[in-house]
Amino acid sequence: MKRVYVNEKWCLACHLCEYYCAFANSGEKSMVKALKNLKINPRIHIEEKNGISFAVSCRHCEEPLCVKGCISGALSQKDGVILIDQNKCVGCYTCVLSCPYGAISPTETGVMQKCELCTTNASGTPACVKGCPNGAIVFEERGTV
Amino acid sequence: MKHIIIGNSAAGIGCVEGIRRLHPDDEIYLLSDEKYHTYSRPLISYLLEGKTDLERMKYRSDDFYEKNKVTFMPGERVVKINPATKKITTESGTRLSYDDLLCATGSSPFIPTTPGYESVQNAFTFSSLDDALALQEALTEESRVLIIGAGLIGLKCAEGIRDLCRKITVVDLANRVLSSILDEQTAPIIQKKLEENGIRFLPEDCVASYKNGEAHMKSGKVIPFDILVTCVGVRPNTELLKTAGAKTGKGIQIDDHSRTSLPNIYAAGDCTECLDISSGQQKVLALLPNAYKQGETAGINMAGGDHSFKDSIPMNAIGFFGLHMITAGTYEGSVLDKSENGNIKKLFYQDDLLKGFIMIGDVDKAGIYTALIREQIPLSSIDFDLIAQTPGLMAFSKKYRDETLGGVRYGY
Amino acid sequence: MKKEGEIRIPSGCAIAGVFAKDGKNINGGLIVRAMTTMHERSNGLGGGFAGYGIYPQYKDLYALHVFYDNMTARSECEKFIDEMFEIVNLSKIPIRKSPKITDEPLIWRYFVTPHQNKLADSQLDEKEYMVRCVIRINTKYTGSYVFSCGKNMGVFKAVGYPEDVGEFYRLDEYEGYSWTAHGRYPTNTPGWWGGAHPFSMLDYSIVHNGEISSYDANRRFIEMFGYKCTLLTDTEVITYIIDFLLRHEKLTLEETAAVIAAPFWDTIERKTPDEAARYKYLRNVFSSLLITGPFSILLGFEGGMMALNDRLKLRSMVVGEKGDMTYFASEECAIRMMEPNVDNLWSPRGGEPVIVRLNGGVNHGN
Amino acid sequence: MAIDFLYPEFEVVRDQSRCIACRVCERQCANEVHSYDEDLKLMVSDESRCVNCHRCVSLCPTRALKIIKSPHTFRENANWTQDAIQEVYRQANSGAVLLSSMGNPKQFPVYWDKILINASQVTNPSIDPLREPMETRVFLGKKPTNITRDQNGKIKTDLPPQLELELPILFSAMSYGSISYNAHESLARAAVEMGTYYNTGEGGLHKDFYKYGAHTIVQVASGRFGVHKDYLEQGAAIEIKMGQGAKPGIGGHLPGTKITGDVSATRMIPEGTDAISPAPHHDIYSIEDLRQLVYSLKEATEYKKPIIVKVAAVHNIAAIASGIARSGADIIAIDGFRGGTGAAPTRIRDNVGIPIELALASVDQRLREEGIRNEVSLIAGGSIRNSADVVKAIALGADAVYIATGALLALGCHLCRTCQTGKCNWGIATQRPDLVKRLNPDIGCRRLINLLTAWEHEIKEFMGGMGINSIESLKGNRLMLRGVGKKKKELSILGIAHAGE
Repeated sequence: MKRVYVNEKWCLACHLCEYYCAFANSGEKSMVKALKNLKINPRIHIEEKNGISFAVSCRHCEEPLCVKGCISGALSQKDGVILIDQNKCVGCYTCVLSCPYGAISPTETGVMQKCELCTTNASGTPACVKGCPNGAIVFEERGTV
Repeated sequence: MKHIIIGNSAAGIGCVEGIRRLHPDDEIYLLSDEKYHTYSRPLISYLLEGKTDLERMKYRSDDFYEKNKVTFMPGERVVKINPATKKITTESGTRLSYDDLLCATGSSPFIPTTPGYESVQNAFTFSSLDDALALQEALTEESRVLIIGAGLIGLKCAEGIRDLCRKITVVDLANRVLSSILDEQTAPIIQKKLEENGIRFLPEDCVASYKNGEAHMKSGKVIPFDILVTCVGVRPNTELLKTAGAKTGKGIQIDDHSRTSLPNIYAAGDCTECLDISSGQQKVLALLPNAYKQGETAGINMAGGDHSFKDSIPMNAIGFFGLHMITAGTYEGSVLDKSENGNIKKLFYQDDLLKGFIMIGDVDKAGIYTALIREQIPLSSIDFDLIAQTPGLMAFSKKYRDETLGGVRYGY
Repeated sequence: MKKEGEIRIPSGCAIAGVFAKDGKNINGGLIVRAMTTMHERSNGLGGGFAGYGIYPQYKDLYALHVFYDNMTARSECEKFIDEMFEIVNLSKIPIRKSPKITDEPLIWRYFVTPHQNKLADSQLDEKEYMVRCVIRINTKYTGSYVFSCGKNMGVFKAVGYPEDVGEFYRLDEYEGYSWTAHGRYPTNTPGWWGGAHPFSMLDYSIVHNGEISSYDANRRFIEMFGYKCTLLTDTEVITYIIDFLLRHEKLTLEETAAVIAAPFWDTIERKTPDEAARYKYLRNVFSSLLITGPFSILLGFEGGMMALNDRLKLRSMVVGEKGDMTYFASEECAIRMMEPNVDNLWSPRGGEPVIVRLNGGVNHGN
Repeated sequence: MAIDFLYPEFEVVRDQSRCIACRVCERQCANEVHSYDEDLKLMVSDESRCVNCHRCVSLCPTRALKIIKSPHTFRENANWTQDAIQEVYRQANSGAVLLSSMGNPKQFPVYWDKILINASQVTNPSIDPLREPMETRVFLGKKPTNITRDQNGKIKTDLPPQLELELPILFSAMSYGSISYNAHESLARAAVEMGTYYNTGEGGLHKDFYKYGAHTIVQVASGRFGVHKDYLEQGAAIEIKMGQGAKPGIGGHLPGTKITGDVSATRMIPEGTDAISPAPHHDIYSIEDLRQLVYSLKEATEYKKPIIVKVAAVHNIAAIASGIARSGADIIAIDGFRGGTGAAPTRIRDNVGIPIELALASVDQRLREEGIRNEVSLIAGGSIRNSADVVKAIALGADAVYIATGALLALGCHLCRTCQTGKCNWGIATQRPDLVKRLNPDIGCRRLINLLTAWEHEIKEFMGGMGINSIESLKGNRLMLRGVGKKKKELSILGIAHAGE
């Protein structure tokens, strides 16, 4: 399946992926309306230090520890994409405990959010990929992880 | 092939999904002594708290059995397994044969023998949906609730019913709450949080006897109550297999393929004991993620695959009144305390490995520490100072990041 | 209006040819009749013919056909001819007056051979000497224009419809083994006799239907080699290119065709490595002589004839055979007029030359 | 600080109602124009640092930014223009030669824009490039004058060394050092992909790029930086750089700050030293000397590689080209006065040299008149901006064209013309690692390929329209061109008629 891959060689730490992610998942049509005067809470995060930077978001593991560990059944794997049903999530943080990449984080309401490859919003191609100016985040089919 | 699964919780469901990964058409019979569609046991406190409901707490969707072609037999308690004939018998007299069998019978609450307990009017345990519903039924706004045991179940129960009753007292033999997962330094933080929310904690005490709606404590204190919930612990349900001849310790003994000592019989979940790689000891790790993975492993192997699950560790994510904590592993070796700004972070390491951690408050990306324990990553191979400060992939080698984030395959 | 040489003049046209491989004589009247069927392809602004084997009695002499605007031009030019050549015979070319052909210039014919001492002094070979002399007349002698200069062949052309031009020049009185003909449909000329076709150089004569788009690329290249394109017509530049490739570079007819109507690169790449290398070499070395745009040409030369279409075949051309006779024309009707019962009739593919020679079989190209 | 009389040239206009303070502008501006004011909770800017490179504008996700020319003005003066005044101030401040980058921006005539291209109507069919083959392959180098045949009469197909191009466009010289590693990689990979060539410039060839050698033209310039036997042998052709359109008659100067790490190793000079290319080659003081260098290089590479001599278009270019054609060179590259540069003295750039259109036309004509046009191929460069310019250049007589500014634009250059500062926000004209990485060669290469592919399509459309299906029939085909609005003299130099004639 197509996955989001990150090539840190080309990451500029511009953080645009985070903003495009937050926007895509806001449900708003205007980025200004969606994000102005907000501290954004995106599903992708840049780690940066000493000139190295890269974006981290859900890897959509084939053996997803988060899904297997989810106590409520809110996390599931559909066609390889790991989805979260926020209606079922009770915010127990077992997924945070399980994810080896730190790719799941809480929303403001306490339930969890994670990258769903923009399959549940209007973006189409993942917004972080579309928004990356330097091809550091790509959406490709490369076999298994 | 015909598979029989006893148990309808995480391990049983994991087994169904494990089988279906390999064989879409094998026959599967799933028997449960409960009458419910599969639901999440840990969610019963959330149910009482109102954070979920009967519909949402279903562990899998309504069409789960149908979609997975599972013959679901609710309310069928299995009373006998005959490994020689590969047959089981249920309480209702139904007999079924199997090619492979999973025993995921779970655990049962342990109730200490205490004088006068039988006379208590409203005595409950708290591990099944029926328990929760019964407790809910009994609670009134005026109820004074006494919870025996300040472990995970007792405290979650306390949190769950906090707004449904007048007064909650939690008693524990230990000198602190959550004594199995928190140390003396960190437990008071949770205790404080509970007390802020009106839950009284009585440490180092136990009930000597129940009389007339009062608990007479060993310390001499007398606690009047309307409702009693006993949460001192659970015992693996091993009887069925033990009788059938399987090796058992505290729990049913299984290997990393979830195999028991009996041919074609697997076991998974709270009824088993397995190796905790963080401590190197056999333990009953009654944790949902563990149960699922053991069940799934059993399922794959029952379907003819070869799958092992060999990195079990104790781990817990739990929160009370918005204060979250995540713990994992064992608390051995040297301690690195990175607590700051009211957030607790204690890392325990030994022999170049992270052995365990306790985080309270900011638990962001805790899974990265879990991975260090689970995957036994040598700390010398990463920037431990950095990762201790901030969990992240930055502390790993570029090669690791290229593989995990970049999808780069080295060595091919 | 500007005449040929002052401005580039594109034109559409009709062409036809007939060739007897056994060398038997064909009466000029035949090719004239062929052209009548393609009347609509001309507009009366030019017609002409080339006949080979028509001067057997002077076959070793160069036959110069010259237009003069007036007597002054003639006397000036004749002085030069006299100076450079030994004139064996001179006369007016016989014509038949006709109301359809008007404003004719003085039309003279000279059978000549170079003065041997002049030729030796020039250090040129005889043909080059001829070419230089003819170009000199055509560029330096105002009012004089040599329109035919080969041996045992002659070009006859005028402003008018080709059938009228044939009548005018009394072609029914000539016999030859090879004839080509041209009817012109220029779109931008007042009609000048010199601008009519065929265009010839030594024994090469060209009739051409088309309008080449590579014109200036070809012209500016060929002019580096001593040619001077005075008429600014396609036919002129094609003639020079063929002269250059055949005479100067000593290419074969097939190789010449592979230059001017070169195969496409992907066609070349499909050939055997040896062949591909040669085709690639020719395209590469003579890249500026590739002719693009529509053309169908008939090249007449001593002892043979070659028909060639541009590589996309953007102009019609049909070939027919009957016994030792080969017929070429823009349209089949012209062939049927010459030989109603042809045996083979086909339309050669773009860029594939059809070559016929005396006593040789018809060459269908590659 | 003393008054410097200089006022910001641009204004950063930020629509605060759109700005979401994502701070991408701040992170991406190497000139440090943008910053976040924690107290005001607003993004603010220091426009005095702005060079108008549009990096921030391009990345701003809410399109909250634009850069406008400051309306701040001097009293209107057609003679003492704002530029003229400010240049005086600048020099009065610094006492130094003014430096600029990229090509001459002044208002000189652009002849390309006064030349129109022909198309077929009625008498001659246009050709549809989607249906018929349309060939753009070009060979650069000498063409033999005499055909030779073997004993069987077959033509011998040995040729002097040539370059074979799938389309008549090459990337012209830009040195590693003046532009970044990633820019070079983008150019090299695009050249390979498109069947053409890129050019090392005078900075040598990074070892990583030896693998693209078959599509590389290696340059030998007056500084001889990075020139050694392996280098010469790597290239498909060798270019002797005698001059550059942006700065005819003067040398080059790459400041020591850009001579870092690999750049220094590739140039074979110590880190941090200025790389100074002398104005002349000190072994070429005459055309005979050039001939010697041409043959030295041929000897060194066993006559296997064509030699290009690159000259700036100057007044007597036709005679110069004739001399070069007779020097043994296989290809002449002529660089017009609009050609770009990584750094040049402003006065030189803006006042020296002649337009490529005129230079090309006169050189082509001169070589034909001398009958030696086949001895050399001509590459025209110095502001070929689009496919129409390419078609016009070839119809005027070029065999191929060089593009560089256009290629840089494709890579993201916004022509802010401050390459000399080394702080290129687009990762092109810089050696700062954090800036260099902004140009991902995967993207750069793809954009270059896109550009050339698009031009190729357009060139084919032009050719088809003219009824030409192979590029060789376009070369020198000046009948396909007409001038508009130009004087007789100009048209006569261009060798084209006026429209309507």
